[in-house]
Amino acid sequence: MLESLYQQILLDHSRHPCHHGRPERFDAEAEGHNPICGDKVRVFVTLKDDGIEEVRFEGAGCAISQASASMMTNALSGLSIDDAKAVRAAFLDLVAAAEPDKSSGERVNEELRSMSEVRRFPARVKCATLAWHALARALGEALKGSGGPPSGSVGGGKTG
Amino acid sequence: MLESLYQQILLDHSRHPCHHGRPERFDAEAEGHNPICGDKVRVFVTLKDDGIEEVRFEGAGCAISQASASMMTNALSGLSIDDAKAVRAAFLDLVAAAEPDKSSGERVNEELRSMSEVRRFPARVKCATLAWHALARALGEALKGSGGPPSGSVGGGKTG
Amino acid sequence: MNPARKPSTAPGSPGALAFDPEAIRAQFPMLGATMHGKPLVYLDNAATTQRPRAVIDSVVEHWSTTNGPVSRGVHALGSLATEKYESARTAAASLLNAEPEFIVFTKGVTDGLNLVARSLGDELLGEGDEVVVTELEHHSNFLPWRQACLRRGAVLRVAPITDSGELDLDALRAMVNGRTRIVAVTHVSNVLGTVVPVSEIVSIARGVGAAVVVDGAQAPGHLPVDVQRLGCDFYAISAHKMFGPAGAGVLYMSPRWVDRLEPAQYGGGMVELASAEESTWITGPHRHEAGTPNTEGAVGLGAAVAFLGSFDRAAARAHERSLRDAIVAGLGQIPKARVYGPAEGAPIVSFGLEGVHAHDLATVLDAEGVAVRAGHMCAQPLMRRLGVPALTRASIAPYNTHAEVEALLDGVRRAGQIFA
Amino acid sequence: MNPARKPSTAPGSPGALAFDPEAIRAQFPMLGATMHGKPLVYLDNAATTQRPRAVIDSVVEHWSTTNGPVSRGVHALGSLATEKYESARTAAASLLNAEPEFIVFTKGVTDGLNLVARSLGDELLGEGDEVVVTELEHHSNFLPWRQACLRRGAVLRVAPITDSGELDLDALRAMVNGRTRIVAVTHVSNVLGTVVPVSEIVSIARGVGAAVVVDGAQAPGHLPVDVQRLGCDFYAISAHKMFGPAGAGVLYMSPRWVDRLEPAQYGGGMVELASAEESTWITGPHRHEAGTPNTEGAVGLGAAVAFLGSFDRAAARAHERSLRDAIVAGLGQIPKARVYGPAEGAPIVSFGLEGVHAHDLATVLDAEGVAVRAGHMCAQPLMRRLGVPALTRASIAPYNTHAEVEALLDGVRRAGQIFA
Ligand SMILES: Cc1ncc(COP(=O)(O)O)c(C=O)c1O
Ligand SMILES: Cc1ncc(COP(=O)(O)O)c(C=O)c1O
Repeated sequence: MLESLYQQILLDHSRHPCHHGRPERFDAEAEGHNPICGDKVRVFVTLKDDGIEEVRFEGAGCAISQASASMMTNALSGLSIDDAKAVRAAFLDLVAAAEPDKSSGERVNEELRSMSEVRRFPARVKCATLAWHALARALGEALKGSGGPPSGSVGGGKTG
Repeated sequence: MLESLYQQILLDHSRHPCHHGRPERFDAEAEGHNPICGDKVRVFVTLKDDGIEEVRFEGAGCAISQASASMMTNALSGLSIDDAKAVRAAFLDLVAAAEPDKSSGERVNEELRSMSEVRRFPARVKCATLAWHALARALGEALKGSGGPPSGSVGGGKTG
Repeated sequence: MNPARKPSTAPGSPGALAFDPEAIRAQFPMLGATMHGKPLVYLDNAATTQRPRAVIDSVVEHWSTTNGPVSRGVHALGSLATEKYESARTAAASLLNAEPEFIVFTKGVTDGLNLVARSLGDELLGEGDEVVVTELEHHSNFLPWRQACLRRGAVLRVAPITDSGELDLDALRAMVNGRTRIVAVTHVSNVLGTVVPVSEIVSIARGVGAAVVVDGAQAPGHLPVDVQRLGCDFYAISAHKMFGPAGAGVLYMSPRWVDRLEPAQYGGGMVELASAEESTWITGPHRHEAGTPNTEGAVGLGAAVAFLGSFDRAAARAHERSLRDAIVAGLGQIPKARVYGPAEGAPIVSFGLEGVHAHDLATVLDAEGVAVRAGHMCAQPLMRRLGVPALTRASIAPYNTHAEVEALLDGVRRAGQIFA
Repeated sequence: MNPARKPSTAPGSPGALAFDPEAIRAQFPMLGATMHGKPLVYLDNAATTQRPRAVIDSVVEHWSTTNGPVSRGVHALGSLATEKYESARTAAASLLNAEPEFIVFTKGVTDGLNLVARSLGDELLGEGDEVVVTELEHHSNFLPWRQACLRRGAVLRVAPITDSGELDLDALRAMVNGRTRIVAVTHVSNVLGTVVPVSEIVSIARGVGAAVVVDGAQAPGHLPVDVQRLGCDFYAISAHKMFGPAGAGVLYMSPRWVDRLEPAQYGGGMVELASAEESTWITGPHRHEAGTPNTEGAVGLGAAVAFLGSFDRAAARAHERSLRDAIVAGLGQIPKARVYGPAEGAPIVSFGLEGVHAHDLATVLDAEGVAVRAGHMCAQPLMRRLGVPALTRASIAPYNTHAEVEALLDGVRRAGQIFA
């Protein structure tokens, strides 16, 4: 079980993340923060006419959050907004739904599929989805309010 | 059981209390208040050279608190301070101690002895002892600090 | 008239015929007890209800199979505990017809109302502002507001009741004005059983932009509660008044407040960032749940909600009402007995017996195994309004029976004889 | 070195030889569980301990035989419940070597500390006054003071720790001055196991007339606690950290404070007189216990105190210490593992593994059935001081065994291999 969670591909991504680092220019950004573990990730999106040109990220955290962010940038860069949304939905279903749709595994690439084992560790699901929730917030901003931020314990604190 | 709690003598005292009403002059006084039931009793002590001249009370409340106060005034008026203390201790032991001393029943008069059944109703013990605690506070005052007020939930609130 | 002969259903409630109080009763271990050698007749349900086996078992099962740290652990056991905790939140939400993200776990109604009086009071109240409460309030929905007003220089106004024990809605309407920031009312009086028209109060308060806080302590055990339909800003309940454990309750916070109200307590589990220089709180209900949560209490609360859903509640209501009617009718036959409160209401009956102090009356009943409440019932302002130092109260749950009502009435008659 | 071969007793503690962790273990239903198909190795005791059968049974028995309204009922059942509640207070008092009248029931440490920060903070703090806390504090003993300072215009000062994780007592001494009104410290660090010299801090604080508030969350499960000897003004504990239920705790208030501190909450049970014009509160601990008390929680807490008294605690301490030493020694053999905190302390070991995030390490352990904590452990200021975002923590109870320590160390080695 452990081997299927911490597969080589996940370890590789966490050690050598793709699309890592703040780009010089970007159209949208958003931060995800998991107050429980302190993981932080900032997602940057560069748009092109027909969709996403590139997704990049920076941040620090556990292997799962870093690998998931890295795989996300690979999977979504170059996609249309609709396709990116579909991949995101399938991925979230795969790692977080109580009963994931059978087709979700087929609607994401092999890299992302390799993360499905995280569902057996409910407390780690937030790590796997951190960058994806940040992306939704960034895209919501880029698309002027389509979607909107998910509520809950990630982000949005009030200074006391 | 009920008959031995609400004996005729108790009912008589509660209806026609002895030594009832504020005296014109007195040497000490104190109030007892049970915030749970709202019972209130004010005890007045007139002293004489060798002890207590008279104990009087005023107040309103349940049959048990009124009868106990009335019986107390009967039992203690005219006693020396030391004798009054001894009767008080015996009465409290009789109605409130987990394992009352065998001699306590003998050290109080028949009227007071008739209240011993109240020990079967722990929530009512406070009613039976209300006037007696007030007396201790009044005497503590009269004797400049001998004894002192019992702490706990009776009296002594802070205005909020 | 013999109330025991009354059918245990109200006319016109067909499902009610199926209701069997004995079947409910059998689920409560405590109800088999004897007191002073007599079978316990428990009529102090407004103080605290008994806990059914399903509630007890749910907590024992949690302690034996899922006990671990909630919301903080990475490990499997932590996830199991968190799941238990959060599904109790979902259960509580369904009871009040709210979404779980608006349900804050508390210690109970007093804790919930103090939280609101502290945080909302500090946010909304300034010099000369006004808070309206009613003469029906329990101390827990009276004193927190009185003290908040004292702290903030605001004015506490107390809406009166009518002589029959109903809230005087016209008087309340006249009392609400441009300075009114908060209206805090009980849903059901714990003394008189009066059901307060919360929706009407909400529309009156909305007219001046005031927030409405509802003390729901006595409601969910007896009535269906729908916070969205009521339209209030806050609604507080205690599990122990609806067959769950003490030490557990929930506070509904409307979407307008949950994410922005300043927490009343600070500590583990509600923090985003913590430093001396800057600290921020998370959003969502956990914002208001500092410290290790009372998971066992929440589990028991969730089981109590399930228990409430396990029988025909309309039928139970009809049964409770028939018991209430029997008590009122029976007391009506007893010389010198007097019932306080409105003709219609929740199954809570407060009464007096002329010439007998409330505590003596309760003690006579106690000696017969009948447990009732006597005293000011944490409603001193109401006692003053009624002109009595104390009352005796019989409060009903679905497990009570007409035979128990008879035991109560016998005891009252007995007290009348003793003190004749 | 094989830590499993170490005897479970420390030299020089003769009674200790009799200590049998398996006999303790057998009393905990939860400890027979499996997680991810492996036997549960529960090393997250600083988050919450497990509950022994005696605690579970005490609550079930209460629900079945003595459940009723506390302190308010006239009836026999109310008296039984009150007796249970008050004898739990007596038990808690004996645990801390205090008198029952100075023991206030709370929801737990967070609730207790917030109560003090609110009531004492409002009473003692003015513009420019100072509160001293330490870098070791849990958020629950940090944020309530930070927020109290913000409210009152006071200054929060944070006493540093040494590089070895001890409180820097000289630095604290230098920080305490004529403006210091309150010193709030943890007794035992939940991250490093550091035992803070409370008595010394009390004498420093007494020198300037400051009150001392102690966060005892991690203490009574491991150490004897004597509040009179410590001399502090307030001491807060949680039942769930010492084998009792969550949602229950006590706050010791010294004689100087209990009767005069303004309550933090208002409601039923703490009132002497209540009216809009004038309201007064009773004295004694009930003054600070507004609302229906968590009687079942108190009963469980009382049973937990009895459980703590049911075995040789010195021997248990020696056993816990030998487990701690085994963990520290074992981690010392693992490349890239690093233990944080002082050489001596409570059996709480936080550690890191270079190149492996604390959460990944905890997940590898979880997959092996080993439950540990990972994260900032509600001590963000301390994490900043240690220069780490998160740590992994193994925390010990008397029911843990050397075989479990081996499982932990195996898991850490495994993580090292996976992330090599
Ligand atoms: C040192 C310390 N202080 C305070 C707390 C808070 O205790 P509780 O969550 O029981 O309120 C904890 C545990 O969470 C702790 O370990
Ligand atoms: C109407 C009402 N409000 C508030 C309360 C306080 O509830 P709790 O004691 O559960 O906090 C009660 C019961 O005691 C009540 O009946």
